[in-house]
Amino acid sequence: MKLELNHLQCSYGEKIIVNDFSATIESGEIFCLLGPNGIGKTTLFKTILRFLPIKKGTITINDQDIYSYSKKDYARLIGYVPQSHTPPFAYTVMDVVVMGRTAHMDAFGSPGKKDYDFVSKLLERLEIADLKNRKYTELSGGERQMVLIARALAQEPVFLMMDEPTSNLDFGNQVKVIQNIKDLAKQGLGVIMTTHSPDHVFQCNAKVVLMMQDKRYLVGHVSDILSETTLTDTYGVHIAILEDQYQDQSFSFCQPIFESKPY
Amino acid sequence: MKLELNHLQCSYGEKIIVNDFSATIESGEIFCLLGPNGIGKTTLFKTILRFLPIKKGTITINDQDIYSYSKKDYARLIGYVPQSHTPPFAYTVMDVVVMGRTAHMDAFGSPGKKDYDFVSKLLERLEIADLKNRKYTELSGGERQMVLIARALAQEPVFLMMDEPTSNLDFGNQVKVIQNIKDLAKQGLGVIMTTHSPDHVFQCNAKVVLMMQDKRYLVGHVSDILSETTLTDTYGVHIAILEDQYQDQSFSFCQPIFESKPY
Amino acid sequence: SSTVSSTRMVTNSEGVEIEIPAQITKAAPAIGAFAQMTEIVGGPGMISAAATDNISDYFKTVFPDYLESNSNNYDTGSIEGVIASGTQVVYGPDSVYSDEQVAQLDQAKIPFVAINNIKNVEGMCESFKIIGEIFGEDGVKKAQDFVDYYQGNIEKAEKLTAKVDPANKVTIMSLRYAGGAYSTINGQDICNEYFESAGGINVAKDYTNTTSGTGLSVNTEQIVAWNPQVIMAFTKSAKDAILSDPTLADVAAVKNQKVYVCPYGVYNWSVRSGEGAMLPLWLGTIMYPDLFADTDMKQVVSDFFKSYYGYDISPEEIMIVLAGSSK
Amino acid sequence: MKDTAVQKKARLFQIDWSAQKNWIIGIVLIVTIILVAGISLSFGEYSIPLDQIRDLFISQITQRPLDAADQKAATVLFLIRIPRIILALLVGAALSASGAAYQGVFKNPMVSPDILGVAGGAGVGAAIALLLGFPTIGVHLLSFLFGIGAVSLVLVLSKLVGKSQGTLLIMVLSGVVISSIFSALTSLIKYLADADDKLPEITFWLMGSFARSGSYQNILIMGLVLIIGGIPLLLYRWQMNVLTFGDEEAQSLGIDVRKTRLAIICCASLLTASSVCLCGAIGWVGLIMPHITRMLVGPNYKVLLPITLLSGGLFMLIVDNVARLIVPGELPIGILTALIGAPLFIYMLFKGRRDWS
Amino acid sequence: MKDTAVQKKARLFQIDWSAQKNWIIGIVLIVTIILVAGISLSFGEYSIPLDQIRDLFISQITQRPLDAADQKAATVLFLIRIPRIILALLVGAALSASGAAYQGVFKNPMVSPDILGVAGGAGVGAAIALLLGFPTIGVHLLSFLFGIGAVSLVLVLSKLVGKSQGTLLIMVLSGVVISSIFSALTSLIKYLADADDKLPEITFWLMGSFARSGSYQNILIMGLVLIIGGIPLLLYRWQMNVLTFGDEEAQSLGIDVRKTRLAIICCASLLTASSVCLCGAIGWVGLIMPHITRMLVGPNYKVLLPITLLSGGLFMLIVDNVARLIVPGELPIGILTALIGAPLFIYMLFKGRRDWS
Ligand SMILES: Nc1ncnc2c1ncn2[C@@H]1O[C@H](COP(=O)(O)OP(=O)(O)OP(=O)(O)O)[C@@H](O)[C@H]1O
Ligand SMILES: Nc1ncnc2c1ncn2[C@@H]1O[C@H](COP(=O)(O)OP(=O)(O)OP(=O)(O)O)[C@@H](O)[C@H]1O
Ligand SMILES: [Mg+2]
Ligand SMILES: [Mg+2]
Repeated sequence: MKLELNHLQCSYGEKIIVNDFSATIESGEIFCLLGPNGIGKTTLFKTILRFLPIKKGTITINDQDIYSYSKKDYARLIGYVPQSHTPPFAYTVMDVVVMGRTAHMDAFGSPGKKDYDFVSKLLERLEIADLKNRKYTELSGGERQMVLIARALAQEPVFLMMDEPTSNLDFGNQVKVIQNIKDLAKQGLGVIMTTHSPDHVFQCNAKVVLMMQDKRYLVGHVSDILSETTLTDTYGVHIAILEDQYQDQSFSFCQPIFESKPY
Repeated sequence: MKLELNHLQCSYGEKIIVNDFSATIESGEIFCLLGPNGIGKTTLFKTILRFLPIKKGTITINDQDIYSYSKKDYARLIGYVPQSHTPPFAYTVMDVVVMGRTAHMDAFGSPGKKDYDFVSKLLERLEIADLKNRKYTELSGGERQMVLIARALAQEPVFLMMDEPTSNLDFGNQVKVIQNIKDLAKQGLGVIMTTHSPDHVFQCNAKVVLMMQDKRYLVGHVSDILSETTLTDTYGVHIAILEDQYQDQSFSFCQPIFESKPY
Repeated sequence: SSTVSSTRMVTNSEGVEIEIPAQITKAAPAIGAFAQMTEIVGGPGMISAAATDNISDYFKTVFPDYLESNSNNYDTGSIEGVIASGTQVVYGPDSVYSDEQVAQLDQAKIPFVAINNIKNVEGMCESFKIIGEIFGEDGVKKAQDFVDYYQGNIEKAEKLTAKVDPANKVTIMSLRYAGGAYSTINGQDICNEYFESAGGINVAKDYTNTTSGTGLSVNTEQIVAWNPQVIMAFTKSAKDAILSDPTLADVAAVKNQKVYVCPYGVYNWSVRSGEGAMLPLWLGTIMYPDLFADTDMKQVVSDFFKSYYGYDISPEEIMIVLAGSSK
Repeated sequence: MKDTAVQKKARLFQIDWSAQKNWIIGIVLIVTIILVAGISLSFGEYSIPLDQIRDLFISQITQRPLDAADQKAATVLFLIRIPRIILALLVGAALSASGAAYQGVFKNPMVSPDILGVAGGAGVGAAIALLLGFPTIGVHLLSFLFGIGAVSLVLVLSKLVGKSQGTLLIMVLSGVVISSIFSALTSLIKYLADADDKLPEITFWLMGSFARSGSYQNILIMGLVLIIGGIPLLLYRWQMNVLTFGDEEAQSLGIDVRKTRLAIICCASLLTASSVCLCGAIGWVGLIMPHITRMLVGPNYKVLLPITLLSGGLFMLIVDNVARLIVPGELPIGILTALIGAPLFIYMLFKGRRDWS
Repeated sequence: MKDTAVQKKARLFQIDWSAQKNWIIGIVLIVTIILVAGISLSFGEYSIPLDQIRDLFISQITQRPLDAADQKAATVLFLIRIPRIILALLVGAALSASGAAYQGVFKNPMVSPDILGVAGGAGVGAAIALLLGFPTIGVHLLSFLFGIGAVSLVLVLSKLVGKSQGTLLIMVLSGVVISSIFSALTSLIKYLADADDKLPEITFWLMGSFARSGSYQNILIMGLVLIIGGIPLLLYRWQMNVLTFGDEEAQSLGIDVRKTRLAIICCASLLTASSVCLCGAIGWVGLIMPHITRMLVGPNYKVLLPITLLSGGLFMLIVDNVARLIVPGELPIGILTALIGAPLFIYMLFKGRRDWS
């Protein structure tokens, strides 16, 4: 499947945040949004998720306008891991993740044994099965993030949208999530994610859009887009891209260059 | 000044989270807490900040028990950047940051011109002066994080505690915050921070405690503590530590090694 | 096997005929005023259930028979209680029961006689007559007796004050007082009829055009503007408050010490109450002492209690009744 | 083949111990309700011993004619007591369920069923009807219409004002405004009412009572309402869980937030409005019973909603028994629910199981 | 030297344009209050033309004796009208300030001053005193004591229950419980009251009015209360800002959260209890005026609190004028505040400046 953004304009009311944005994401692809704080990544996300109305331009999935899908169908197309989250009532982790199955139930359905089994397996795969009966409100920030990712995966979507999925995760969990994302993409899932770490983009070897302060958007493969110049331009600090070898693999990564400025 | 934790035990009620933790942090030092999600970093923070009672052991600043300080005096000793945050009323950024000056006002004081000037300069130094009159509730996640850091600095504390200060920041802002932390430490501020990125610890060239799953705590300088073995142990994924050169500087950094596992 | 008792018909205030047992010995008046009326026209020992909240201690002193006839303290608010008390007939305003409750009474074969109009003298008299009818021939006679006395007092007061020049009629108002707030009554209230029969002019007669006549809040500025010559206070504490209120110091009634407390026997005279029958005479004595020089209120009270309550009231009690409520 | 089925069952039981716990709680509640209702039959101002009750039931079924004393007992039993018991159960269930539903929709355990002005509106309707001296059925009808009208007003207002953002807060605010206006209107009507006659009637009506509306017709109405309003709520109970995570997340999980929320609000309002119009404002049940139930079975509406129907009914029945038995005359039920419910709630708070926080 | 001072001032004005805006709003409010109060002097049932007012003031100052007609006008002007105007201003200011304070402490713009049960408690006290036929001063005193008592009960309860965690939610819950109990008690007292006599008194008293308490003694009391309760609030107004960020952050910024919160709650409760016990429950002002003011000047309590004192007073004065002049008889003030305030609030909602969301 194919998610296409054509000359998209996103805004809060009259305040235009993203202007003339075009990109195509295929299922099986990882698509990273990279850019400074406040540039409009979350806004773009919300527009794709139909939380915010489209100001101008179109978004289509399989050449069909996204607003032509029912809410439920859309939830089977696109799963979502929110950036931040205030916990409501003290549901168990199991209950929270099972909510991801909602789009696969009947209109008035509630989850059955099948759904619980599905989720149990999923939790094991994500290595958080021991959280199963914990109260969601008493989890640490990172634990919550993992639970939300599990919930989105429980949706079995075609595209998965993750707004800074790694931002509260420990290094190990970050690696696991990236690994999972790579695996999921290999299985045909399209992953759209924002991140603040160019390293993750290198690790995913992904398609990337670099959103720059002057409303330029550079879209392409990571190796074409992320260069010392573009990154330094985008973030306003001196960034070097280094390459190194470990065993047989070679890695690219970003290294900020600190200057001891006089105070 | 010196912040000492002696055989500290932290808990939620009867549920012990951190056990027998000892460390010393001097002003002018950067002290990083590194560890997996849910290991108790935030809990330790809250105990030092006197949000949670000490279960066992002691915490002293300059050999005085921390509970012997008044709230206000304590706020002048320790500034705090919270991990997550639900915005209340729609204060302007200026108002929010000026709240950091509270501990420097009289009992019934409210901020004067001096405080506003102080904050204006601070915002300029952090390069977020243009947010000054924006509504705090309408900022992006990263913008909010910067504002909270500014607020803690406005407190002019001796120690600054930051719970994942970079977690929602873009790469540029991360660099700026790390740079700021280094500069502040150079000026004599003691910085205690949690982070999920071992790279930050390398960049700060800091003292570090690695909190491991089996309740072992490794304390020492980054170069002594962070090794491929300890990190891989802590996070349960294969992590390589690489070294590289750029111009005249040499950098250490962590590189996760992905294994394509069969699904 | 059941004994088929004979029945007869009474007409309720809406003109509908209701079938009730021929001989009534257990009756349930559903409001306080009707309990008093029942004792007057039905005689002692008839009340088997009542609106217990509205039965005052002095009522129980004057009518000790009530304590026996409703020894279980059955309340008319509970249909079960009414059934348990063995009541033969219930009467009161329609509003005391929902239609469902009336249906329940109906199923229990306990007739309910609606008596709705008690807002004015005419309605009061009508109510007396209906209650009289419920108690049969004797009751009808007693009721007629009382109504004659009631209307007689009004006529007497009217006659005595008939010659007063309309321009010189005494201005009067009723004032209640609670927690700093004053309230009064306008032309809609039964008491207005008493005022007028005794030759008084109610200054608040046209105050507000609401459907209600009672309990209209009024501020002191308005009272100063009206400037009544006589004030009838609802209670002793209201009188004290009026006299000590600096904002009312310039009002004629206050300046001339013409603030009186409305008498209170089994119940307050100025609201719908059988004792209201004496109020025109009492009002006459306070507004026109000269014209009513022959009227001895102590004697009036004594006679009333003897004839209609069958109670020998002591001189001390008379003083208490005429002094009004102390609350 | 049989063996595997047994094994399967065994596994099911192993896995779902918590589900089993909830079944036990449900069954205990049902049994308690039946017991309490049975005991309630015998007590009252008109005492009917248990064996007479049995005889009366037998005669009722066999259509045997009764003597005068039995006839009276039969009236009390079949026309007063039984309708009243059933009505209390139904109303308790309705209020409690609608409270739980509102709390879910508004993501807030502090919300009571009159947050959107149902009770206020119903109060005004009833007050007007009483002021104008309508018959009982008219009072019920006008009260119901005003109750539903108030909610509609809130929904329209928040729709007009809110456009697309922050609908929930705007809705609560509109509810506060409309409630406040309606309660002022009630005060106004009370002020205009004849203090001798209408005022007490209105005042006591608003305090609530089951004595005034115990009839099979009303039970039929309330039963129908409970079916019409309650079944959609039960069907939507999983969706309620998802709604508590906020509009955006619920939408991304495939829920039509607006439609679902509107449906839930409509059903819950129907339940509240019917209860209030039949029995007056009984404020406490809808706030507290979902709370207490949540402490027992957790926040998952899949279990919470059916259990709260039972617990709400049971609570209401017990309170009404107290009202019937302890006080001569009839103490308004609204007073008692508060006076009984409050200590219960405080005890619960002390027990410290603050799962709902 | 002079030049730099001027420049400095110029710079100050440049920088603090928003501060200047707030000053302008404040001054406009004060001027409006003086104008409205002045106009209010002349109108009423007892008409006093403006020139007579002037003469009366002159005679009052020069101690010149008055003739009978003037004497009456003087009584109306000095003993009835002026005290009433001042009282309305003071009570409006008190309620509005205490509402703003509560909203800050509970981090919630939906909170009204009776969230902790002050109004409920005061109502019970007044109802008891009225039922027992206490003199006015007794009614005020008992009402005040019960109002403060209710809050204390809430604080003690939440202290006992809450231990160290989640104090705020527990406090609100306790407030709901205590409020509910007290309102049930009021109903109970109404139920026990004589329907012909005490019931209307209690009902109308609780609806609120300024007519009954305009005396210089009460003004003195209310003025003192406003000083005792209001000045600490003004002093703490910066702390209120910090408190809205939650307990932990406020503490880390150097605020003694418990002490400050307790002090603010006590002062705000004092203000509410005094207002309610003098003038009855006037529910709407404390909820809405801080809102409206927040829309005007933003959420910063440094400005919000003083301005809301003014706007609350002005609103109350206008409403009381309507009660005195436009409506026949004395319509309870609680009704009018709602009926006037609600459309105002809806208009504000429509204007869509939802800064407080
Ligand atoms: N509700 C809102 N109303 C108006 N403006 C908003 C609103 N929410 C965010 N903004 C503004 O829109 C811009 C884009 O915000 P957005 O959240 O999309 O940034 P982002 O790229 O996700 O940043 P971050 O990396 O910090 O998450 C920012 O300038 C922000 O201040
Ligand atoms: N209020 C609470 N009551 C009980 N347990 C809690 C509470 N808050 C957190 N915990 C538990 O305490 C443990 C430590 O939590 P903490 O927040 O300190 O972890 P952390 O190291 O900061 O994790 P992260 O890196 O995800 O922020 C976790 O297992 C968490 O589930
Ligand atoms: Mg974002
Ligand atoms: Mg943490």
